[in-house]
Amino acid sequence: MILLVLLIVLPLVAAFALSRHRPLTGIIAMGVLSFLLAAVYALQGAPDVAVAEAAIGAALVTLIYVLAVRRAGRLVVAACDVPTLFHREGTRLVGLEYEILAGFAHEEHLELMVHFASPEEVADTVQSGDAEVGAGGMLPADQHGCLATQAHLATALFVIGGEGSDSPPTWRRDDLDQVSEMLRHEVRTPITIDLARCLALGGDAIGSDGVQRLSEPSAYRFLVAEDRKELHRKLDRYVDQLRSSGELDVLIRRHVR
Amino acid sequence: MTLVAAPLVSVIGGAICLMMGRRSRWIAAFTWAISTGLVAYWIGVVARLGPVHETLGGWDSVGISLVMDRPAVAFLLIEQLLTGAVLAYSWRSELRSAFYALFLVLAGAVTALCMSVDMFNIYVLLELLTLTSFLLVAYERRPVQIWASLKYLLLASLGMSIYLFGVALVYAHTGSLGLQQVGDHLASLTAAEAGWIPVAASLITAGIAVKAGVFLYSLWLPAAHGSASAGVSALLSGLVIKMGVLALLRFSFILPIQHALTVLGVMTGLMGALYAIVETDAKKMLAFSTLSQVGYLLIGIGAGSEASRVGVLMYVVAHGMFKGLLFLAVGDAGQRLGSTELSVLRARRHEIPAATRAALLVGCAAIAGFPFVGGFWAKEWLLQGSPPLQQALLWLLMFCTTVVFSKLLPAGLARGRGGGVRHGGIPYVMLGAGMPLVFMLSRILAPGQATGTADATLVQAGWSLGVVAVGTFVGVKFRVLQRMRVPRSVFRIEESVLVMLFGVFVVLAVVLVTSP
Amino acid sequence: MPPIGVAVAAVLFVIGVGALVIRRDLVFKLLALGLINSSTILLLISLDAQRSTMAPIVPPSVMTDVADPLPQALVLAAIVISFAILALALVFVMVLAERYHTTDALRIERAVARETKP
Amino acid sequence: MMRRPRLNTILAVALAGGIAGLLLWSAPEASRGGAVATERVRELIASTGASNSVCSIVLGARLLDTLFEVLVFSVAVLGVRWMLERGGPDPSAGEPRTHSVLAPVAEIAESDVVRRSAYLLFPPVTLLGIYLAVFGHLSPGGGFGGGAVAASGLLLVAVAVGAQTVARRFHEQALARLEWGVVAVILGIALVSFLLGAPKSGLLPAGVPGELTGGGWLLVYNLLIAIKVFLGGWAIIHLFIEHRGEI
Repeated sequence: MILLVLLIVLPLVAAFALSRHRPLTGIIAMGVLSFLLAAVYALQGAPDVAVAEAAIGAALVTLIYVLAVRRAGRLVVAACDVPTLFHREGTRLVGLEYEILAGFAHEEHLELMVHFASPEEVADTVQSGDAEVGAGGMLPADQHGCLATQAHLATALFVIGGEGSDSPPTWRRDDLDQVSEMLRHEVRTPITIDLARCLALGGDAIGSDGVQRLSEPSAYRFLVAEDRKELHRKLDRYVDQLRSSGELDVLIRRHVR
Repeated sequence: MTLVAAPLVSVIGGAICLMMGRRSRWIAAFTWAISTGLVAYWIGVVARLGPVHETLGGWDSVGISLVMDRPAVAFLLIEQLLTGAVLAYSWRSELRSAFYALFLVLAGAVTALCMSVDMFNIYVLLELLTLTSFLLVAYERRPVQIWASLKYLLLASLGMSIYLFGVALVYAHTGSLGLQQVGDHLASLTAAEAGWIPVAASLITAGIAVKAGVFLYSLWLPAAHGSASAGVSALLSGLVIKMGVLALLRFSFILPIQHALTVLGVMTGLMGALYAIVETDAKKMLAFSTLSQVGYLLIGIGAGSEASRVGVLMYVVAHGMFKGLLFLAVGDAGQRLGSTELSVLRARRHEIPAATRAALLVGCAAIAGFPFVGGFWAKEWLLQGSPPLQQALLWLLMFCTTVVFSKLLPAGLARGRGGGVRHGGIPYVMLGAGMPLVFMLSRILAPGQATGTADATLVQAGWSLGVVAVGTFVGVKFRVLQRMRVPRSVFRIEESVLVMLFGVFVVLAVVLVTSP
Repeated sequence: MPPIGVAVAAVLFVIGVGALVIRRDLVFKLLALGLINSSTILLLISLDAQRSTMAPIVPPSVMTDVADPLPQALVLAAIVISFAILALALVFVMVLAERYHTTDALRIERAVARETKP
Repeated sequence: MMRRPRLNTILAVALAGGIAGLLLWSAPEASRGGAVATERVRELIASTGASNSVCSIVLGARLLDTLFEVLVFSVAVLGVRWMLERGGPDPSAGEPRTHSVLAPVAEIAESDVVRRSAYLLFPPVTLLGIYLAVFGHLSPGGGFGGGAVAASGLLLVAVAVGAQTVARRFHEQALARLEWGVVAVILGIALVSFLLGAPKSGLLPAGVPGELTGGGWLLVYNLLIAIKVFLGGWAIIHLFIEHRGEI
């Protein structure tokens, strides 16, 4: 009777385990499944197999899965390399957003792990859960499928290049090198770009007459995956705290002229 | 003397390599020498006294049986040759002890697999082979290799699960795991009791086909073989793949899968050749050509006659030699030129060392079936033992192979010395000099038989020459063939899994249609 | 009618294969593979479950109808092998994840393709 | 993430379902192996003297399978070690894209309760592992299970005192060598007993079934395998902890 119930429960547990969104939930559910299987083996006259399944299949396998996927103790940040905001200098990391996140990680006792990516990838990685926070000049326009924190720095958008062209401006979010390369070759399409990147490109790359400021204001934010509401709340609160204590202004003054 | 001595010596050597942690290549060479001695001894015994059977430890009902018969002899022969050549090839390259340990474990597993006639033992050994080759593929730890390895592992593991389903069915119905006992039991079944056999046969065949380099099932293969280092590719293509073929051969004696194997053989032969023709990288091309060559073997097994089986065994030996030779030579050339792209190999052929160019030429000639070189003798037996339809298919495959290798051939045609090779050409000599041995092999594999008159051999030589000439002409003249568009998405994991599962039904359908 | 354990094993296999194809996350692919392996184990153990569920470990004096020990011995090997494969596959996934910052099979596939064909 | 069913999904379920259906259709009502099971068990116990007939098969009749199974496990440990060793894989694969900024958090468990209970649990778990291995030929268990349980026990210590502390006691290099040494010994013993044509109980005679000495050499095999699995299992766990997986 117990055997029958166990056998019927098995597929349900399996389906549950393999349809989870977060790996950890799935792993633990599979561990439970292994224990149930061990019980089934024991009841079907195979205690040897039951012991092996419990010791190896349930304990050891679950353990190494958990060790492999554990995120505890770290904050994984996917960032786009933008000078003044989030920038790599040799082996050091600098920038306003970096300092904010490093402070946040310190406060939460987390180790900060950063990997750099293109702006498209940042939003993508955050959305898929491969990184927890997206940074590096993220604008509201980047926010597909992610939560955004409140703004920490106001910015403006500019249209550069493409004089005399009627085509609508494209929203360039490539590497800065590529943008400056495009500008140097006088590509006919105008480019919309944010302040930090515009400054980073430098005057000679753009040519002062080609810059046209758009009227709508914008602001930089951090991206957080939609299912990490808790993290989103904490990060938001941290930025809020920084602002109210005036530390944010100090930081901004230090990094942005 | 027990049959397990040879495999156990190899794996013990592997364990000692890692226990000592240094002088690994000497331990490997020493172990290789001992196991070669043991294998030579057993080959001598089989040649004089016929097959040897042994049930380990005297356990009759549940124990494991080993057998040293003609297939085992052929596979052991190529195993020792190829491992020796790869050892010589990598002698100077300062590899770590883990490499030699894996190499020896692989050799031991292959040796045991050659003799194993127990369904579950075959499973364990195939898994060990998967795992070792999985690590060897990723030896340099480049992300490409790791990804190829991982895909390989996922599909191979799924394949082995399917195989185990088949084994479970067979065990449930017959109560034994030894191929001999299962075969005896199956022969005694009435038609009404035998309804499950096609199902078990298709599960087992499809499961093993994943390891055997059959096109539908082994879509992981080109990525893995193409990205591994040259010595490892040679071992994988020449040896590891063949173990799957051997298992299929052994199962074909007891399960009604001959026609299914013929169908699979045609499929893998043609599709492998097609992908090889459009491939632009020499190593990947060789890997696809391995898929295509497995076609010969499966068609030969499917033909089911004594002569064709002899041909299959000879072809296994010959293919191990020339494919090993080609992989090593392309590896050397690639090392010199920094790329294994065919266009680079052709354009800068003068820089390839002369010995390597010679090896490339011999390898191309042998794989194409050029008269009196390498594969020619094996193909003679294969053709002789096959019905007309299969003969036509074999000729077609031979033509395709020639077209494929007409792309590589120009790389071997150049003057000048082009520098020396790191290993002094020893592995080339081992594999190249082994090729005339293929001719001698029929004395052991089929004592007292011959393929017919010298005239017949000459006629076949004429035909082969013709096919090679036409094939090379077509390959060189119709470059448009190389620009054909072929679907690539089948190499993703998801599609590979689907295609593999579909393969089970393909085999099942063929078995059901052709069973009386 | 085969034992119910066999039916459950078959269902587990279907779930496993389904997940293996549907899920793009490599961790879930490995979990699915583990499930497929478990299903083969369950199948082997259950083949004979209707006859006897008495463990084949008996004091010499008592000898009743016991379960078949051979599949159990085989399954022990299968469990260890599946653990070994899983550990190695997981390490490979870890290495790939460190390199590409994702465990999504499709993205890794694309990233690898980009790297090989510049 | 669940998506709308696509062609792939439908095909996968249909194909797998087809295989499952075939399996069910062709599976027999009763296994033929079962019909001779009792007789087999009697024969097994009589010839090895071990009252656990599964153990008799694993370490007696199908020893060759087990030897290669030990090798499978060892090769896997070797692979894990190889891939995760310091310096990380693939040093030449371009510049590292990941920056670890703060000092790593060394311990696994920070809670005192967890730590103390791990400490308390360690002795019984390890004892259980040893018991399973030693009495593997008399009762359920065996070398593989025992070794795995003992390795999990050591993990508990790692939780309690920190993985680094435990790892310092076990020198990684020495551990690997010892592990392969044990493998070589197991294989060597097997080779010798095959060469000598030893009795079915291995190098020692079969004792009285039910006693510790019953089963002859199986006890030794079980212990050696347990040591091997313990070392290997710990190596895997330790490497995974040290590597701080980032999936």
